[in-house]
Amino acid sequence: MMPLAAHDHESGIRENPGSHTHDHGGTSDATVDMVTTLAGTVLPNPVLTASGCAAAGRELAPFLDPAALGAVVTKSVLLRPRSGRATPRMAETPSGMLNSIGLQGPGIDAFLEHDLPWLAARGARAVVSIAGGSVEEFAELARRLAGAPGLALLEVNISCPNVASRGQVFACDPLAAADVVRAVKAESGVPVLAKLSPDVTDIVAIAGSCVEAGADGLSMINTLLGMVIDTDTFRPVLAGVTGGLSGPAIRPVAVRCVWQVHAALPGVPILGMGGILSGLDALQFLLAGASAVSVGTAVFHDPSAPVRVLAELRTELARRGITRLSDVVGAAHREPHR
Amino acid sequence: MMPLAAHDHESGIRENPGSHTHDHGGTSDATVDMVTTLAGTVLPNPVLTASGCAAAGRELAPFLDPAALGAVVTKSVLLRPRSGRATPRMAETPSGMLNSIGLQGPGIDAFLEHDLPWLAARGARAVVSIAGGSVEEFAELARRLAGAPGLALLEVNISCPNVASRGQVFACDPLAAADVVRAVKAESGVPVLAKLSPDVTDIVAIAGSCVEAGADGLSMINTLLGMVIDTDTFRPVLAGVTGGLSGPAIRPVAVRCVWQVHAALPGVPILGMGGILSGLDALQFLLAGASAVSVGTAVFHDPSAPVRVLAELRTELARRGITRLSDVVGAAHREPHR
Amino acid sequence: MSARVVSNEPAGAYHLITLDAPAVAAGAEPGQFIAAAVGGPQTALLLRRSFALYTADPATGLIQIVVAEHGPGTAWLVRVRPGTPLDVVGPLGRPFTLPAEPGTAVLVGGGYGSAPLFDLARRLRAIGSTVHMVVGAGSAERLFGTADARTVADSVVVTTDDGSVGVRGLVTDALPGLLGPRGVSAVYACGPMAMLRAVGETAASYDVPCEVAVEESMACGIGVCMTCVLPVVGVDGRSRMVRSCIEGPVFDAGRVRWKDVGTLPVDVLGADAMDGH
Amino acid sequence: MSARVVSNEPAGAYHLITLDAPAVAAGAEPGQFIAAAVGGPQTALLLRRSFALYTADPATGLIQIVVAEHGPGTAWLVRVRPGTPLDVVGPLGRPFTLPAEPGTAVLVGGGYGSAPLFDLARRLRAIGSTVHMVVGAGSAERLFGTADARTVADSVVVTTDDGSVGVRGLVTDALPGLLGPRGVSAVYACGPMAMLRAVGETAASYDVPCEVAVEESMACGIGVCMTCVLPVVGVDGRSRMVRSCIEGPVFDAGRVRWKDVGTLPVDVLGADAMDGH
Ligand SMILES: Cc1cc2nc3c(=O)[nH]c(=O)nc-3n(C[C@H](O)[C@H](O)[C@H](O)COP(=O)(O)OP(=O)(O)OC[C@H]3O[C@@H](n4cnc5c(N)ncnc54)[C@H](O)[C@@H]3O)c2cc1C
Ligand SMILES: Cc1cc2nc3c(=O)[nH]c(=O)nc-3n(C[C@H](O)[C@H](O)[C@H](O)COP(=O)(O)OP(=O)(O)OC[C@H]3O[C@@H](n4cnc5c(N)ncnc54)[C@H](O)[C@@H]3O)c2cc1C
Ligand SMILES: Cc1cc2nc3c(=O)[nH]c(=O)nc-3n(C[C@H](O)[C@H](O)[C@H](O)COP(=O)(O)O)c2cc1C
Ligand SMILES: Cc1cc2nc3c(=O)[nH]c(=O)nc-3n(C[C@H](O)[C@H](O)[C@H](O)COP(=O)(O)O)c2cc1C
Ligand code: FES
Ligand code: FES
Repeated sequence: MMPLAAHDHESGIRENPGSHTHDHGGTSDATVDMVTTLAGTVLPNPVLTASGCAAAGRELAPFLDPAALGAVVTKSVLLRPRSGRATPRMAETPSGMLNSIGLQGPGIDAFLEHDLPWLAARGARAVVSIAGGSVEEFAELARRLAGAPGLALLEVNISCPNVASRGQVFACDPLAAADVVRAVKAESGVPVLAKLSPDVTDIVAIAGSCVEAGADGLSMINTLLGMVIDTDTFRPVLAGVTGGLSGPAIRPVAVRCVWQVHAALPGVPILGMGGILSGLDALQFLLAGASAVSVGTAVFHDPSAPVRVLAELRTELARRGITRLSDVVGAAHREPHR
Repeated sequence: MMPLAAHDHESGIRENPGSHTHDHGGTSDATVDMVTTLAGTVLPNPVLTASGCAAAGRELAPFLDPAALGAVVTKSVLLRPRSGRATPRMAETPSGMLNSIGLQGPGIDAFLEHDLPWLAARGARAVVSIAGGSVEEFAELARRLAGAPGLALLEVNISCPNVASRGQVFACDPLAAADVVRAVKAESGVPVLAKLSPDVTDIVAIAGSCVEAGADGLSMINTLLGMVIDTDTFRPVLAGVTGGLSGPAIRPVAVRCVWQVHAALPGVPILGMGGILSGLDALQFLLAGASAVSVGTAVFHDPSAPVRVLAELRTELARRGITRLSDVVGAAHREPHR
Repeated sequence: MSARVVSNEPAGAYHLITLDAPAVAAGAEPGQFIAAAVGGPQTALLLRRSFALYTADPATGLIQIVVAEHGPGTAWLVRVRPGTPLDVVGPLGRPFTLPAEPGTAVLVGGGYGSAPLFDLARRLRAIGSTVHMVVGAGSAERLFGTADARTVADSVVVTTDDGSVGVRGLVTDALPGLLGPRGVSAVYACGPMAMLRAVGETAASYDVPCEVAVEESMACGIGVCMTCVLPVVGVDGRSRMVRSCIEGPVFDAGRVRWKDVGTLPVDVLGADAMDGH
Repeated sequence: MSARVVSNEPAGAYHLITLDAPAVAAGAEPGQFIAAAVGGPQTALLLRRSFALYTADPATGLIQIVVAEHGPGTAWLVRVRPGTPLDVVGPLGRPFTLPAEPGTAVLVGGGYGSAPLFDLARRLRAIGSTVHMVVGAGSAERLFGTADARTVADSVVVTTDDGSVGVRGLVTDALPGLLGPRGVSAVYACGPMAMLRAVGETAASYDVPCEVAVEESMACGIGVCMTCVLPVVGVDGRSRMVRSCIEGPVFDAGRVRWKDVGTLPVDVLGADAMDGH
């Protein structure tokens, strides 16, 4: 590893045109081995989409080749078709946005019939995100998905409210989170990632609980709970009152979560996300301990963001003389060798 | 109350020049009664500084008259002088910043000798923020401050780590938070605000615990724990590794916290803060349930921000036909009258 | 996609912005829109802003949009100087449907909503249709394209709410006179949602098919985020929350459940699954 | 405070930006700085950027700064067009101390760090002092103000690390020749921290007082945030973490604990209170 002395930047919204003109004479892009292993699954590269920010991949096809990504993470699917909430469903916030979609989707039957086969036919690896209101729903979804062609991993979105437990979110309770993971693991033929919420007092405790219950890895972070009030109507902007905050605004929180969990559970694979806009943003997550990253809200700013982030990451690694992506995973926890 | 139909905006970094040109023919600025009551203390207006973002007021004197504000909230003071942490102590992030100052300050003796008298001499109301590593330190600080001229309220910064409890932050544990509040209340001659951290699973539980222990009101929010990694050195940017995220990036989280606590505990006075840059931002917090607001990081962008926010707030209220500030406090929780 | 601002000039209450954007100009059809990144390289404004294409010329590679200043994004855009690079994505969305046979069309535009109708009028006339236009707004300076209208349409009615120009009243006031006598084969409309609803209802009462281009708040503009939905009745009679960015912005007016926009009707597909969580 | 960009021109590796800012120009003294808001009205860059004043003319109301492109804020600034409003706060910080009596001063500037020294040279000469300047940089294009130097100083030495212009070597290599023979009464320096340290140590070895203008990362620039500290020995012999924005940026070089910058020395006031929390 050869960190450079020169100064680079995490991105605001877009890379600034002037900051990367200098060449540091590192290795050429092509020689960087971008292969990563996420929860035992080998991926050609570490850049994925984020659940809910790429639908089931098809809408992105005009802008990128889904097979060129590490994997496509699909919008969380539920057992039944869901309408989602009333509108307005979003509000822009400084360097971020709130969403309150309410998990609109076609349900698992339509997903298995139309969406997953489309991804498989394109040669894309699918990380299928599942969500439910009860442990049984999660288990049933895992059962339905078992053996489906194209399925690489399951991502368990435990950030939805637990119907049985006064609406408390699974991911906020170590026991409820573990129950879901255990039930999904019992049914799943592929590795399982538990997706964690940052809105907890101790994310390491939730992480540990999921791992103990059998999670093969962790995805983090989901959105932060936020709210905007309309200063003309004097009422909440979102029909759902509160919504999930995403985008660059939350990146420092996301990097911190990945760092904390990797420090406490260094052997546990992490899919990192939260505000990634550029290759250098992705690099921060890898250095903090993520084996791969999801690019979410950035897609709304730039539909080709995931492939751009991948290309930028490759270039930045090459500039730093890195030949294997896996060498940087967790590197921020190690004292630099001089 | 007469909410307008016209569209206004929460601010990015600065008000955009074109968005408020239309006149709505509301009442003129001068007729808005800006007086507010915070935890039983009457303040001439609802705009305060935020702890740690205004030192003890003196450095702001070239830019604003401290007596023109609702109050000056001073940097958290501890018993002994403190050096704070090594540098770097800050990192800019999208629409925000991280800080890891480590509560640098002169200690309570110097504060009582130099800082509080200066504020009192200027006719400014002081909300003195206190911090400690143990319940006894907090109690001792309250004792030392009791009866000091100029002191209007105490703000108890329970977001520092509890030395006795493996470094866990007081504000993350309802019992530890309550212990501090109870001890401070027993010594304090003025109303006590407990300052809460958003980094908890259930902020309403912490709020309730503090109120039960005697808090006269709540300040929220303190910063979110965040981190930035230097993509050249491959190490955390901050000497303190993690730091507190503040600024507009966190505003939606802050508004949500105020909203949740006001919904659960409508009688409890709230000092709201987190990313306020403009009068309309301040209005969001008032509508969510805050009786007053603190302007923090905005001061770094604009040293006169607190007085500007106050002027903008007055103008925006007048434009909306509001004659009494107190009418908007918590208004977002009520169905609009038509 | 990188475009460049060629000119940016006031046009009544709006700004007419011309962009050099060959890739957009190449494939654009009337009713489609572009999504522009706003605020410059260090912007805190994460989301793109959508604008209907007013013109798109594949020959010159130029496109034009008409921008009303509204919030911070449009405030930035109306001040952007010629020469500035502008990042745009497009053309996006479903365009207006051109008829297989020539006929008589009534095109109704409200405010800047008239912008996409002039290219539509040209295309309709090119296939031999007769085009009548109604261009309306609150007041004179909020009208857009009345001069254009006269060059592309067989007849033009201008309305303003305050009567400052043209006929005093709403665009819908002009419809009975057009739809009644003339054997109109289609109505096309673009403008504020309340106007679209009224136009759609009027067209329905005369049994004339009507297409409208709606305007819903959009986060992505490309169909991946599900923010831009409205309740629309499908061919199967089932209502669904439908994405206006990719399945619209042009809809059959008769299928949009206007009075339920902004709510979650209980009979919409999957509304029953919303209980509890 | 609102200023306006009058011109923005390349100057070697830097940009020379002239601002119309009468309120700043009125009271400025050499060694003081301004803090500029960057990124435009919708910026995600919350913090101001600090720049030493190169010139400040109360008569015209103009000030000048010399900007090196570094990160996103300076990347924006070096591209800002004449006519653009720029929000600046200043003058800020403690200026260089002018002597009560005329004497002989050596002014040492590294890179853009030479910028504040020319006005200082003028002031020193105005009170009758003799001024020798050393202007250095890594390479020719990173030198700033060598032509100015010749007009404001009695002698000038130019150094570059690569020898592309002037003497090959570091600015400190030129100091013995100046400090040895000439009875110098003060050294003033501005530039990278490593250079300041070396200049300070050299001056000390010749027993000449030395003032340096340091550059620490600043969040507020006005003394309220405590981010910009460095360990400095006080008159009482006690070391403290001192704010470089308001108690600096000019310090007595002998009081700065150079090797401890970026650390928390155990003997600094209040370091003992850092245990545990
Ligand atoms: C298909 C389509 C075509 C449009 N065509 C035009 C046009 O030709 N001319 C024109 O002036 N405007 C048009 N609009 C509206 C324009 O997109 C909004 O006025 C603009 O996005 C507002 O951005 P802002 O930053 O000024 O306001 P803000 O209210 O601050 O915007 C905040 C967020 O809400 C979204 N938003 C706010 N209002 C609207 C809206 N009415 N529609 C969609 N998104 C909104 C913005 O995109 C942004 O993400 C169109 C909208 C759509 C969906
Ligand atoms: C008193 C003083 C005088 C200065 N004079 C000049 C000058 O005359 N010419 C010039 O080109 N530069 C000068 N600098 C340095 C200049 O402030 C930084 O290069 C600039 O802030 C970097 O901003 P950025 O957005 O390009 O980089 P980033 O690294 O993205 O900036 C991120 C944050 O860190 C801060 N920061 C980063 N580097 C520095 C630094 N070296 N010093 C202070 N803050 C920093 C920024 O202010 C910002 O808040 C001076 C700094 C100080 C403190
Ligand atoms: C519009 C939208 C919809 C989302 N839907 C889901 C979802 O269905 N399931 C899920 O696990 N996360 C969902 N997320 C969260 C993202 O996957 C991601 O965790 C979060 O947005 C942080 O990453 P980002 O800042 O890159 O977007 C959604 C985010 C957005 C913005
Ligand atoms: C540099 C800095 C120092 C701070 N120091 C303190 C402190 O000493 N005590 C405290 O209670 N909060 C402190 N805070 C938190 C602020 O008071 C405030 O709660 C938080 O920054 C959110 O508000 P803002 O976004 O307006 O800054 C500090 C914040 C910053 C940015
Ligand atoms: S705007 Fe994202 S789906 Fe339509
Ligand atoms: S920069 Fe804030 S105290 Fe110096």
